[in-house]
Amino acid sequence: MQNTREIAFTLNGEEVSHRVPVRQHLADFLRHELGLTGTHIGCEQGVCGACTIRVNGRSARSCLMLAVQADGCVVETIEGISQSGEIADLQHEFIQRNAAQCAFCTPGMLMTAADLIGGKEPVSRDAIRDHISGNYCRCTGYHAIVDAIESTLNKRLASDKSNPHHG
Amino acid sequence: MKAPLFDYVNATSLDQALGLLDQYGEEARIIAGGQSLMATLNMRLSQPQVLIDINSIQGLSGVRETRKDIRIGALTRHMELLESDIVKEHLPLIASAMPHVAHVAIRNRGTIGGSLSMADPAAELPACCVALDATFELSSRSGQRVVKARDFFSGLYTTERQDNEILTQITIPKCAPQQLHYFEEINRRQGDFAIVGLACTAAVKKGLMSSKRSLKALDVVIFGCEDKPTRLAQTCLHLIGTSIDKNTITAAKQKLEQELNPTANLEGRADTKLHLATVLLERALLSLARDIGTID
Amino acid sequence: MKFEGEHRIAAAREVVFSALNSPDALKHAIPGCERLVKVSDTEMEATVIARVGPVKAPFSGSCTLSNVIPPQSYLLTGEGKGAASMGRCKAAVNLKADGDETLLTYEFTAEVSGKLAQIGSRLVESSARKLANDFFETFSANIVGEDLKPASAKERSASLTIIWKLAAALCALLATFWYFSGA
Amino acid sequence: MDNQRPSDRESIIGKSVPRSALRQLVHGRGRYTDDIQLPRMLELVFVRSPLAHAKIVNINIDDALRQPGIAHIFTGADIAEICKPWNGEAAHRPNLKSAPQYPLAMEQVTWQGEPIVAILAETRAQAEDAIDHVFIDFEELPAVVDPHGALEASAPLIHPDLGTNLADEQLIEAGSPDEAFNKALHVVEADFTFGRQTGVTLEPRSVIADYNSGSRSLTVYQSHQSPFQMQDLYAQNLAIDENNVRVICPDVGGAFGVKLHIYGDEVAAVASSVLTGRPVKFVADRMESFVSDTHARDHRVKARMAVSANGRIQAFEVDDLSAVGPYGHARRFSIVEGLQTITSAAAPYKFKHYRGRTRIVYQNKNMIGMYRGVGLPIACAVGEQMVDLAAAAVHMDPLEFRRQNYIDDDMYPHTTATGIHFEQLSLHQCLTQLKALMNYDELRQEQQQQRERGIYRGIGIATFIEQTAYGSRYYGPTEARVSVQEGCTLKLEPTGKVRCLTSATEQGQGTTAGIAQIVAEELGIGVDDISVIHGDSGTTPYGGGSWASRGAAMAGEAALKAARQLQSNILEVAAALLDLAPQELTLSRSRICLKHNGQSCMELEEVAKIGHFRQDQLPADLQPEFAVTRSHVPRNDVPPYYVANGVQASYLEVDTHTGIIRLLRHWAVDDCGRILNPMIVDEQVRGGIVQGIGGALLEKCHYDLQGQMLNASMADYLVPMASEMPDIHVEHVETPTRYTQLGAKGVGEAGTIGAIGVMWCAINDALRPLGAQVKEQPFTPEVILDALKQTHQ
Repeated sequence: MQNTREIAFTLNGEEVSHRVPVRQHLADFLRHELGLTGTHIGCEQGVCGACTIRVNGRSARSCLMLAVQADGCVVETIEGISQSGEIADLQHEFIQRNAAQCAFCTPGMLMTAADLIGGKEPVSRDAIRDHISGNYCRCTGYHAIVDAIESTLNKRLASDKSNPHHG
Repeated sequence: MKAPLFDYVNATSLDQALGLLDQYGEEARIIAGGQSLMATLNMRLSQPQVLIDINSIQGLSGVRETRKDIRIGALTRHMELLESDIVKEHLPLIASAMPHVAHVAIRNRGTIGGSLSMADPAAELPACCVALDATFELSSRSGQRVVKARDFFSGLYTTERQDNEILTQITIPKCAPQQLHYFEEINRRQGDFAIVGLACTAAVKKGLMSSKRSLKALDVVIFGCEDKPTRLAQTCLHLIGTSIDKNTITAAKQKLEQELNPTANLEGRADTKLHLATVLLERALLSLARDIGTID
Repeated sequence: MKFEGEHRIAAAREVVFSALNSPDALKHAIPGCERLVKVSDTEMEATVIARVGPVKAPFSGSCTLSNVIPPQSYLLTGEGKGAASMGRCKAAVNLKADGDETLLTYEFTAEVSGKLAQIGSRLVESSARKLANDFFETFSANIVGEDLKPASAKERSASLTIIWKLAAALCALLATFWYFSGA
Repeated sequence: MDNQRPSDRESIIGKSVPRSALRQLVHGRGRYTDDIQLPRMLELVFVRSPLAHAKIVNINIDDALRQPGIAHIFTGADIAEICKPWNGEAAHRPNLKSAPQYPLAMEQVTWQGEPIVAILAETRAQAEDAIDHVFIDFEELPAVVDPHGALEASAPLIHPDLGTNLADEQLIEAGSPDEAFNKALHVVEADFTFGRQTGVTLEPRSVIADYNSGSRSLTVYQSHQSPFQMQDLYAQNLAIDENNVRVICPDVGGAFGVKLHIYGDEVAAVASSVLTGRPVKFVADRMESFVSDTHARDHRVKARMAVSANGRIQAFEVDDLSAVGPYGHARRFSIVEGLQTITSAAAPYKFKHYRGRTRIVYQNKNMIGMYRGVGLPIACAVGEQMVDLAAAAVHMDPLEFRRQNYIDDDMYPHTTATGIHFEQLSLHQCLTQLKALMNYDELRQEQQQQRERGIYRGIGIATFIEQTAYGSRYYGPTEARVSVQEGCTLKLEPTGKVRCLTSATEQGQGTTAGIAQIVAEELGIGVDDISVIHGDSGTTPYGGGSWASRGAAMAGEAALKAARQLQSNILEVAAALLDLAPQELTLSRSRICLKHNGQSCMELEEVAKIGHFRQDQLPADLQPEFAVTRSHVPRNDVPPYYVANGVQASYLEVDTHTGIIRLLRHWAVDDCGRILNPMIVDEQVRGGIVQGIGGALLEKCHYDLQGQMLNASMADYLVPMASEMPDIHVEHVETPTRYTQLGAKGVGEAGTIGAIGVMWCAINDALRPLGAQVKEQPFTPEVILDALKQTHQ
């Protein structure tokens, strides 16, 4: 009765194959089958944003995707983009500014914020707020999170300017 | 909560998907972006026998321009619409509605076809399609048929799509250069479904003198009030041929109150929603009037 | 939730009240009705699979009839159970003769409990209204249709089939509260 | 004792030192309860009551037991065989009535969402599959939902044995309020309705219980604020030797009081492990969180204030009615919101005549407990609204009216007419600082200019107080087995690094970072040389945990005492090695230094090494004590709490056509006593404010007349998201408490306490020229539009 499928996908740069129950959502699969517990579950309705990951380069709610749908995809989680160093500066700013308290939202928040810090233009505080408005944080006042994202982006832009061949 | 048991087929062609639909009938559910369906499954609000995943079907997504129309594949993601230059240029109403559709991660997965098929009465895209007189292409094993958006939405989460059909393409006439539009929704948080929303398009007849400009065409659609997007045909009929001024706006608001019959929910009583709809109508008309220069 | 409705039926009040039908026919008249059994003159049980948009749920219900005053009024009480939810509704139905026609008015109250109540709020009322309205419209049309037919079944006198039809509709209504509020 | 800070280096206390705990958390490498997997673990789900009030006639689990993957199914009776009920009574309040509460419902259900049956299966999905196969027959009973209705003679009794739905009633009277009101020139009156709210911690309540039937020992991993309270409860109610019960709180994803309570479902999960001998996991899903996590507020308040012609508050009266669900929360009670409301409303103001009454009733809705600020947000909102009304009555500027009526700086220590004791507040200084920070006078001009253009903006000011760190004089007489001391164990490791075991728990507040700063300061080492271990009843010293903004004040003081003792022990060893007197030495930069000139004598690491491995080098009678434990209990001769204070201001715009409120700017000047880490305190205040704004504008548990919660999902219960929230400017005043050496008072709830009041004042300030006034919170578009509509009639 338990329908399962074999899937193969790229997870944080590594090829993974696994048999999954088709009814299991991707967040549960990542957390409980693969032990990648950095992806959190806050609502299983797609509202809170705690389970945000990246699928084929775009942020996505892992509670609103079946694990079986990851077949053939490139999936990145907080563990992957932490290990690669992609958001090291953003994480540093989060720590420096205490932009995380209980930090249950933080992995999802960072996955969402990662979209913003790769750009070539400054982003207003309002636009930052809009961009992260699908990620619920109950502890902070969002202020420090906006500060951290803004500061990371500004530092990157400044370093791009001083180092024009860099990007 | 965790989803109930079901089977899953990743369809690789439209024919395969349509064949499965024929086979399973109402026991099958199509999953496109899955941004609403997955939530209903996670809440155990439905238990389909099989999910037919159409994400791998080639040729169902993308925005194309023809001489008169814009053709949008049903599998086109909200984010593609948001970023599309074609949409910005030729479908400005949709371009102004898209930032109101959910949040970035949802837009990355959610599809226009899914949103239209879901037919949430407070969603933006169904209202825009009705306002823009879009047509929907429905495919089944027995071929294709075309349904006007204005006929497609039949009620709460209910459309003219039959169990054996898939919505495959949305065709929307290009916005004429002189065409005007207005979109606004009232909600308490960005990205939420609207308490009340309004989408409208208008065209202006040029008089000999600029002050004589009048409305040649007008389509106002209210959403979030009734069980489907409400086209204010009577209200619009009343306004066409007039130039917009304080008096016509007052009269139009009265017409709206006769024409719109909102249902209460936790976001507001029926009278509150009716009031908010008149506020949006007034704002839309004032904006149009400013665009055509009849009111400063 | 409470609301009212009114339908004009092109048939005499007595005809409307005593209109006959069989449980089988009723079963076909109610969308998603899988089982419909009359357990006594005043009680009926039904199983309905409700479907609204992406939501689909089995629901089993029973209906009781009280305060029957032929040919003018009665009270229907319906109760339904689904997974982790319950529902209950009451419809006070009144028939008023208006020349050759009948004016059917109803006052409908519904209460839902459990998971249903928790998440359906955004749409419960609009769906309930729609279903009540749809039912009475279909019902009116059927009465008129039946009235024109040689009524073999009609001879089974004092049957309260119209009420059963209502009852079944109430079950369906309960069942279709299973909405997802949208995410 | 030497209270001098080492003078040759900068203090770490008071610096914005980043929290080291965040390093793992931002990498997704935290460990929350649901992240833990144990071998043979069963997943538990509950069948919950769909009805608010009903008798349970029959429960049939036969079909459910046959479903795939089902291991066990327990009913209330099964669990009750090994688990005693608990009760929200308080020994010092004999009139407080409360019924015993069992883990799972027994004969009756009393709220929608009450757990009835526990299903244990190999996977959560399988356990959920079986829910549909449990058949329960109910006999529905009329539900008590409305607080006024609960008191009517015809009201059904929720617990017939109690003979009433009235849980408790409390009266406070000071001076001669009747006389003062009769004589007063102006009396302003208002009614207030406060909606029900809930905490919505992003990590749902979670527990894993692992009972070892061989050793009869119980280990529980629980997302909770007080492992010690739960250890005591499991030992007491499940009759397990307390030395064999260990409760571990791993990383906790937000708590706010929600995770302070005793929940039937969590205890049932633990009991299930005892019954089955297997590890059992229960993680509430979001839908059940809404109908089982503790709720808060839900008050109706009437108030009036007498004011003289020259704007002096003469008398004040508050009548509060609150409904708290069907049971009192054991050990915490559910009467506290009401008591806080009548003791703290308008407490910062000087008036002599006062009457306060609170009545607390039971009803068939989810339980009310201690959520952030408890009753203080209500007290603040009522007091500040009345102050605004009084100021308007005498045509005074609301800010100046406050200044004039604040308790004067020379009046401390001061006991208010409402019965609260203030050691020392900084009301005037905070207000002065706020006025400058927000540019008050210019803002009033801007507001006036906007009004002339038909734009309605409001400026709100709200003064708040916050009782923190409740002590044994408060909880002791209740006999509620609530620990109010905190403890700290420090261990100097052989390399000179320090391990700190604190009884404080951490839900993100940064308390443990503050504690590390205290220890670092006293031992002259860096914060990175200290690792803090917390949230483990089996290893850390006994304590209360983190609640009531007490972590830094209480556990911080214990850490300070322990660090000073460890410093003394280290210096004793160093002195012996250096042949000097300990008084001549100090610790700085991980070195032993001469106190008089700072000259370095030896490395701390060297002392640690000798103390651990080369005791042979020490004098024969010297015992190196490199592990010390100290506790802190507030003295019994001082008030049972500290009081922090502050003031907030909000500038907002009301769209009078749609009722939508746009937040423009928000300011806070807060005095939480000694500040350990300003950056942490700032975001604590901001986070509290945003939570309060959520309560003010968005959050409400909607119930129907049958006691059904109608918006029990995250799509429908609106929490504040980033887009609508303003930037929040925070400044501080520091008035350390003299009751401790550290001087910290506490800050966790400050932002939330002031936010509803400040929003209320600002909205009514915006609406005042239109003659409208909102009386019901949350301030939804409909509430605003209705208030405006009334002015047209």
